[in-house]
Amino acid sequence: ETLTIATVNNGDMIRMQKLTDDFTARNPDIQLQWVTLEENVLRERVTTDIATKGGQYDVMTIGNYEVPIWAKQGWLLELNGLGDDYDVDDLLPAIRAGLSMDGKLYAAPFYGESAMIMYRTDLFEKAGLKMPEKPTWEFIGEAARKITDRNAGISGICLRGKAGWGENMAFLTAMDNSFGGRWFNEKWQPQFDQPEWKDTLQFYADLMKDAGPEGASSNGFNENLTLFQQGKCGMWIDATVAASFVSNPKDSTVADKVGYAIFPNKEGVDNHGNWLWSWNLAVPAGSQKGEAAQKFISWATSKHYTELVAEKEGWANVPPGTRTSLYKNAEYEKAAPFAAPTLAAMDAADITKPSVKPVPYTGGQFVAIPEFQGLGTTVGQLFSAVVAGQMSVDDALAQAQQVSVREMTRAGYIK
Amino acid sequence: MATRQTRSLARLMLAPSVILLLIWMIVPLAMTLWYSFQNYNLLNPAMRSFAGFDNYRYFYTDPAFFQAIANTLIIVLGVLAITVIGGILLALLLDQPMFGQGIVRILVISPFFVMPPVAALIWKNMIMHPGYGVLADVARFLGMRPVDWFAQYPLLSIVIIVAWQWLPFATLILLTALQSLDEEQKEAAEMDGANFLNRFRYIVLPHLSRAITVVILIQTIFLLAVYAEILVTTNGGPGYASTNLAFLIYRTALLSYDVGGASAGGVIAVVLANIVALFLMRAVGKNLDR
Amino acid sequence: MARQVSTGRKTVATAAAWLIALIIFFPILYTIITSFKTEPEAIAGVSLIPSGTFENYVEVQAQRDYFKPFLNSVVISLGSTLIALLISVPAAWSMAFSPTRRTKDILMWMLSTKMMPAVGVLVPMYLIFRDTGLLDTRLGLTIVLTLVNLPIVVWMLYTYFREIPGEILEAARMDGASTLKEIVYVLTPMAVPGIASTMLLNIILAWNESFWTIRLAAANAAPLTAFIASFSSPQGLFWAKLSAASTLAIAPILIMGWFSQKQLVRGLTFGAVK
Amino acid sequence: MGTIKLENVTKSFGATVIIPKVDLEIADGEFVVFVGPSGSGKSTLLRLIAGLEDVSGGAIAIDGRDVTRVAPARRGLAMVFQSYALYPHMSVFNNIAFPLKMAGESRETIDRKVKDAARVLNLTSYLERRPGQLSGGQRQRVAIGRAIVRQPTAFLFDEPLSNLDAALRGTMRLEISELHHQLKTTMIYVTHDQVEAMTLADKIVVLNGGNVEQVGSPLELYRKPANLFVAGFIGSPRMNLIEGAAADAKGARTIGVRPEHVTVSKTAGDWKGTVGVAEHLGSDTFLHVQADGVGPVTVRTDGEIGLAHGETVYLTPDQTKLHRFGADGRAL
Amino acid sequence: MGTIKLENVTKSFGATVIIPKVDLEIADGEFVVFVGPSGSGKSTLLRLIAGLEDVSGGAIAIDGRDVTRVAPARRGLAMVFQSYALYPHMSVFNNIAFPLKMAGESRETIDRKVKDAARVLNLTSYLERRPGQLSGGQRQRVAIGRAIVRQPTAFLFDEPLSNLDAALRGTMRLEISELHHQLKTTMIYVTHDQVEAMTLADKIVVLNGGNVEQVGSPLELYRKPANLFVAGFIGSPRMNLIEGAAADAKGARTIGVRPEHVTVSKTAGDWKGTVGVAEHLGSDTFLHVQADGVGPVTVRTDGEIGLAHGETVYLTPDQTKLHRFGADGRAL
Ligand SMILES: Nc1ncnc2c1ncn2[C@@H]1O[C@H](COP(=O)(O)OP(=O)(O)OP(=O)(O)O)[C@@H](O)[C@H]1O
Ligand SMILES: Nc1ncnc2c1ncn2[C@@H]1O[C@H](COP(=O)(O)OP(=O)(O)OP(=O)(O)O)[C@@H](O)[C@H]1O
Ligand SMILES: [Mg+2]
Ligand SMILES: [Mg+2]
Repeated sequence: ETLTIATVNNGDMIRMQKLTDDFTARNPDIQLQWVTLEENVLRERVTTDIATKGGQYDVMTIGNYEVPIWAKQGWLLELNGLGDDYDVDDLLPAIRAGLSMDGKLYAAPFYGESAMIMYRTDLFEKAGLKMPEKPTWEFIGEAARKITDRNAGISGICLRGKAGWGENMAFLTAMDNSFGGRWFNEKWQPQFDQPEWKDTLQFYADLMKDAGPEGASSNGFNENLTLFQQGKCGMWIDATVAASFVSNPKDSTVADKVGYAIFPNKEGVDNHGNWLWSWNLAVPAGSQKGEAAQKFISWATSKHYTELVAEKEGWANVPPGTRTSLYKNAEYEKAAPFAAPTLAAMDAADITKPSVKPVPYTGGQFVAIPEFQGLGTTVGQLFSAVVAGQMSVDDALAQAQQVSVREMTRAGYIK
Repeated sequence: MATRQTRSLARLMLAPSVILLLIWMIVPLAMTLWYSFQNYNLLNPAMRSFAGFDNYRYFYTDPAFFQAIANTLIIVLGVLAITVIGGILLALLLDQPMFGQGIVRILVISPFFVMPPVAALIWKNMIMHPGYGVLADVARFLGMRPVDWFAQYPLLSIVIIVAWQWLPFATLILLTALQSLDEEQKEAAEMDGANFLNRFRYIVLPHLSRAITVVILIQTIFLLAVYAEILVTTNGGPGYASTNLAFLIYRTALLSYDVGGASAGGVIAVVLANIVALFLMRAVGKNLDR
Repeated sequence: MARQVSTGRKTVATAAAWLIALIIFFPILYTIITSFKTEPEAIAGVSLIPSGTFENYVEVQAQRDYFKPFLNSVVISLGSTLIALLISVPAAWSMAFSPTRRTKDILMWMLSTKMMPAVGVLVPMYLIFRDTGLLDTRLGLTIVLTLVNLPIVVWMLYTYFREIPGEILEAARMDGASTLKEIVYVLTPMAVPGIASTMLLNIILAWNESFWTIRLAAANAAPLTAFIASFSSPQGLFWAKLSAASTLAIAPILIMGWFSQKQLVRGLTFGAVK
Repeated sequence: MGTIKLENVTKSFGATVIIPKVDLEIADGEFVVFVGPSGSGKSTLLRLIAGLEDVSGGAIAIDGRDVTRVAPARRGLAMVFQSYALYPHMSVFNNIAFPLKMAGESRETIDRKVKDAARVLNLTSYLERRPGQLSGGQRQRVAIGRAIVRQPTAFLFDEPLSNLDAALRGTMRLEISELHHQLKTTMIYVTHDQVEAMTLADKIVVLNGGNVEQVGSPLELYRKPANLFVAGFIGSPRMNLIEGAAADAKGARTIGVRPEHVTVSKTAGDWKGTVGVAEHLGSDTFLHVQADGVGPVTVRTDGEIGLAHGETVYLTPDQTKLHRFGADGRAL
Repeated sequence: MGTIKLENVTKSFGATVIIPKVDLEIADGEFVVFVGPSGSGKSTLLRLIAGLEDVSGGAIAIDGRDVTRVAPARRGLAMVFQSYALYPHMSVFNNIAFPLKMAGESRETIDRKVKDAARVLNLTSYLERRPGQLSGGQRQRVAIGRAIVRQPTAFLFDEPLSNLDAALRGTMRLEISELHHQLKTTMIYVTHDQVEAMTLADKIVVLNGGNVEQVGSPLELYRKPANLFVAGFIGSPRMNLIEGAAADAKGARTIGVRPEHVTVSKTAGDWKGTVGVAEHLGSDTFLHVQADGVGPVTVRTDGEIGLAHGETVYLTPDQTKLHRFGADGRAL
């Protein structure tokens, strides 16, 4: 039996591919075949395939954005054959909640992340700043401007600017949450005409202008990672997985000078963005190979796999953010200085209640409706144009409001 | 070549290509037409219903629609202008006697062999990247601020990348045409007292007109469909600054999974492409018969 | 022009041509150079001398097997080219040697089928492929590429055949050859240069086709276009690895192109001669 | 056997009538030459006989068998094209062998027949070459070789020598004549070269605008042209055609006299005239004389003649070789 | 004025010497024809004069001015190419107007001059057509038109008629001759057609392997060929060249006699022989006779001769027109 597995091309997944001998040794009758694709292409491919029931993949790597949507369509197989020793209850509750519907698990998390601030302790020290335990945006803005040293090529803060629902919109949505805003009100009316979004975007645009790096409008996670590793950013607010990269002395020039803090919030708003993301393995509903597929998923997301990675590649490289047990592991804590802040960030995230205001949707840095990919990207384009200096904040918001209304009306949310 | 028998045989031999292409054209086109009148979102199959002209209205009223059409034209015309003019100049240069002509030619045609996504990746990451790109380094070396190409000049950047890919093609066709120019004709013009510029204007350029037509025709076909370069580099932005029609459809089809809308877009694009084709044939097609 | 070209002029032409050629080739050259750098080196500013590491290639190969997609690319582009030739040789014969008033229109219509935006018909095509079991098969991709490139192939062959004097085919007819034999024994061998260059161009176009090949194939039939799609934006430093992957993806066709440059040039005349 | 008969053959391309109606009979072993001005339908007629074009009306019979609807390959004819139409990618051997191969002959037969043909045509040492490596004359021989191996009922030649230079044409002309003597196969030969037509033909067919103007042996045509067209067409330099008083005197609308049948004298003669251009070929001189009341007359004289431009001369046509034509252009 | 003088002109392509050394003087208004076998350097010489090739050595002077290093356009010559080299995308008018336009003439001047030229060449009604829509003869006239509008010091023609059919060649030949009479401009004309060379030239230059074999008027060359090469090259049919006893008898290595200078008799004569092929042209008959002890001899006789294949005849060469050549091939 051959399983065709669609995966994203990030480091953890690649590592898993290299370790599959362990799995095939245990399951000699199962062969694995990999389709590794860049995130956007992967999403596009698996979505087309599952929606048309193309049946090309037995195991799909999907985000916690897709899981509830697909599960609702009945496209995913319930994962009930993961084995007795799988220990579902060990999964982080926030993560697990995002992958379950009516108490049934439809995907198993391979790794998970939230977002937090990474900052340069040395620069902060130099500038005489001290990172508070719960920094506010006001503080972040001040600190960023203070640290910025254009002559030395140091930007006070690096933030995502590249257009895309999973790029700048992930960050901006989380930021808006922490500003007390939301995407939609209870009647699915878009909220870009509300002051929260205006504050968010204005603050963001000004900050990027004053303290952001060159070409910020095309920077995504990866570009910022590179900048930070090169020592060119004073702060960086992004996914928690980044911590393992910036603290890795092999690639990072600032590995020993990184401090971590929780996602900022606006003064008076008790919300830290609610960023929560996980890459998960799932099985299409019609699969003939459901049993073997679950065997594989069970292996790949098990504690055993974690130990396997730890043994072969060291504890710092194990996939983070899925199991409580990992954060209780002393060895991990020792190898990964970012373990505690990561766990704190994950615990703080609640995707069922992203905003302080009531919302009709779930999802932290995204809105878990099918239309969000398209809509988020379109809005992302507009906001990216603001960063690029091609559009004013007000225009961007007005247009964002307009396209959102249009899109939501077409999709039938707004009656 | 003109007996009844050969004629009917000829029809028979033409049939497979025509039939295959007909199927290739009509089946998807028919399906596209059909879908274009359906409310059909891949992610929401339950909501499928008849939509009338909603999809068309929706696509047509997309805030990016008119800009996309304008961008499509800018890309096509911009790339054509660069490749045709650049191609002529380059062909003239390569036609001169020189050392290492073979290698030069190989170097010049190489971009044609690069697959579009790779070309876009190379330009985006190696050349135009505002931080690590070669152009940024050069700018810094010259004491200037690096240009953030994809943010500041998104459409121009796309045009440059696409033109880079097609310049070799144009150069090659024009070079071949140039070499087919009758030597005696050039000599006659020389005897008639024409200097280099006049020879180019009155002899070479008219001779190239047919080849230029071919370049324009073939490239237009491919240029109307440019999308991979956009997807890899600007993703259509910032704003809609680099969204062309093909990319708009792409966005509708593979980001919103709006099959109905994308189909309507496809139908609109087919219609527009055929208008362009008709226009092209009117404008330059007669050059082909000469 | 048998007059002596002054060495001065030749030198100027040489310098100008080399300069421009190097500028045009630079992105490719720089990619190749970068592929031999270490990652930190790759972003450390322009330098044309790499440290000569092969690490990136090893890494790329470890991440994703190169040879299977390479083989797929070869099979698909060659296969589609051959099928397209088989279909279009008779068609071009009939258009070139037995033209009617509609021949030109048919030709233009064929070319216009290429103007359809592929993404607009992706879902229909996906459904057709799913139902015919062609998803993720080399056969499926071969068929698609054949159809995608057929118009260009027909057109190129047509312009080629038109340059062959009809008298020779008539001679074959007088010599007792049937139409099939006429095409097989006389026309095809005579058009070998044209057919060869048509083949080359088509192989290049097929090799580089990156919409259908990525979307209709997954694991088994995925060619190099899909290979590169798994490197385009990973996490961490990737310039050098991306360069290595890019180099691997374009190297075969680039080398083929270099070696067959002369042939290709002939083919690109598109009847522009005469 | 190789008789060919055209009955009421007509040919139109679309609405344009190219051949209004032709009847023609060609006997076995005859060497027939089609001549006529460019566009007169010579090639078309040949191609109709070959079957490369469909007739629009009428019938064609070869050896008594109606072949009007028979494919070219089945008519048993062989054709030598103006451009030779050799297969450039095949060796000389394979070029000659091609018709035999198509006929499905055995290897040995092919080998023997090709070698025989090559011997006859002096091509033995070139059998391995490609046509591109041959001279014009050799190419023409290969084309003939390809025709003779099959032992066709008849040969069709469409201006086979027109691509050659003057010297080679002379030689090849003799060779074709030689071949006809050897094979005694019917041959139809299209040319617009006077010398070829006169020296090769048993019978010349003069075409004009798709119509047959006259059929006859070369000397018949030279001596008794049936009409003005033939008179003007056959013979070089052209026959002098004179209208007006001089013609009326002979009871004809037009009289014709060939340049070689006029004698020049400085002292006396029938027509008085002034010498114009004189073309000295060494062996002959073509004298263009403006004769009073008659018009321009071309005279062919011997090589050595001492007449200057503008001199007055007297011309006397040979009365026995005078041609008279009526108002309808037909010979009287 | 239009004198052209070549002094010690040599030309090599790389290591191959094409023209070892040529000296030549052409007087104003002269019509000079270059003849010679293919590859003998006729075109090369013409192109050297035109300036389209650099000389490897020596000097070229036009009207006494040294032009060896002068660009083609500045030499004041006009050239008519073998392929005419008309500009296919321009109308006839524009083709003819092109040199004037390049010279920066005013609109009116151009218009007038082109119309004048068109009138002279009978092209008036074709001025709007493209070259592709013209017949061969018309094209040639356009090429000439393009040359004459500029009133050049001299015309250069490189085989201008070789693309035309025989009839048209005759006409065009006369037209060129006419033109020369009218314009009286120096003309250099390359051809390998006997008749053209003989009828057009004031002076013929015979080239062979890049060497000038003889220079002289057509009749000089016909009557007194300087050597075997010229003897064999000038005259048609070729001069009979006889070696052996018959030559020895005249004290020469080779003797030559032209076909038109041999008389045939059935009864008596110098050489006995057997009749081979007889080519009847109507006006003449070319008799191929195998003469005993002498070899094949071609004889040209009058139209009406009644000799059959295989018959015995006697040939008598005209002793006054016998040519004698020594062992080095030079005339004695
Ligand atoms: N396929 C065709 N369609 C229309 N007209 C044609 C076609 N082929 C020939 N013709 C016309 O038929 C006439 C006779 O042509 P044909 O080739 O038989 O002349 P020809 O006597 O062989 O002339 P030439 O000496 O120039 O070869 C010409 O006027 C020509 O234009
Ligand atoms: N560019 C060149 N390079 C080398 N050899 C050349 C070149 N051009 C001409 N030749 C050689 O010079 C010789 C003379 O050529 P040229 O064209 O002058 O002959 P020609 O007398 O005009 O012959 P034809 O009657 O065939 O036109 C030939 O042997 C030819 O091969
Ligand atoms: Mg003809
Ligand atoms: Mg020449």
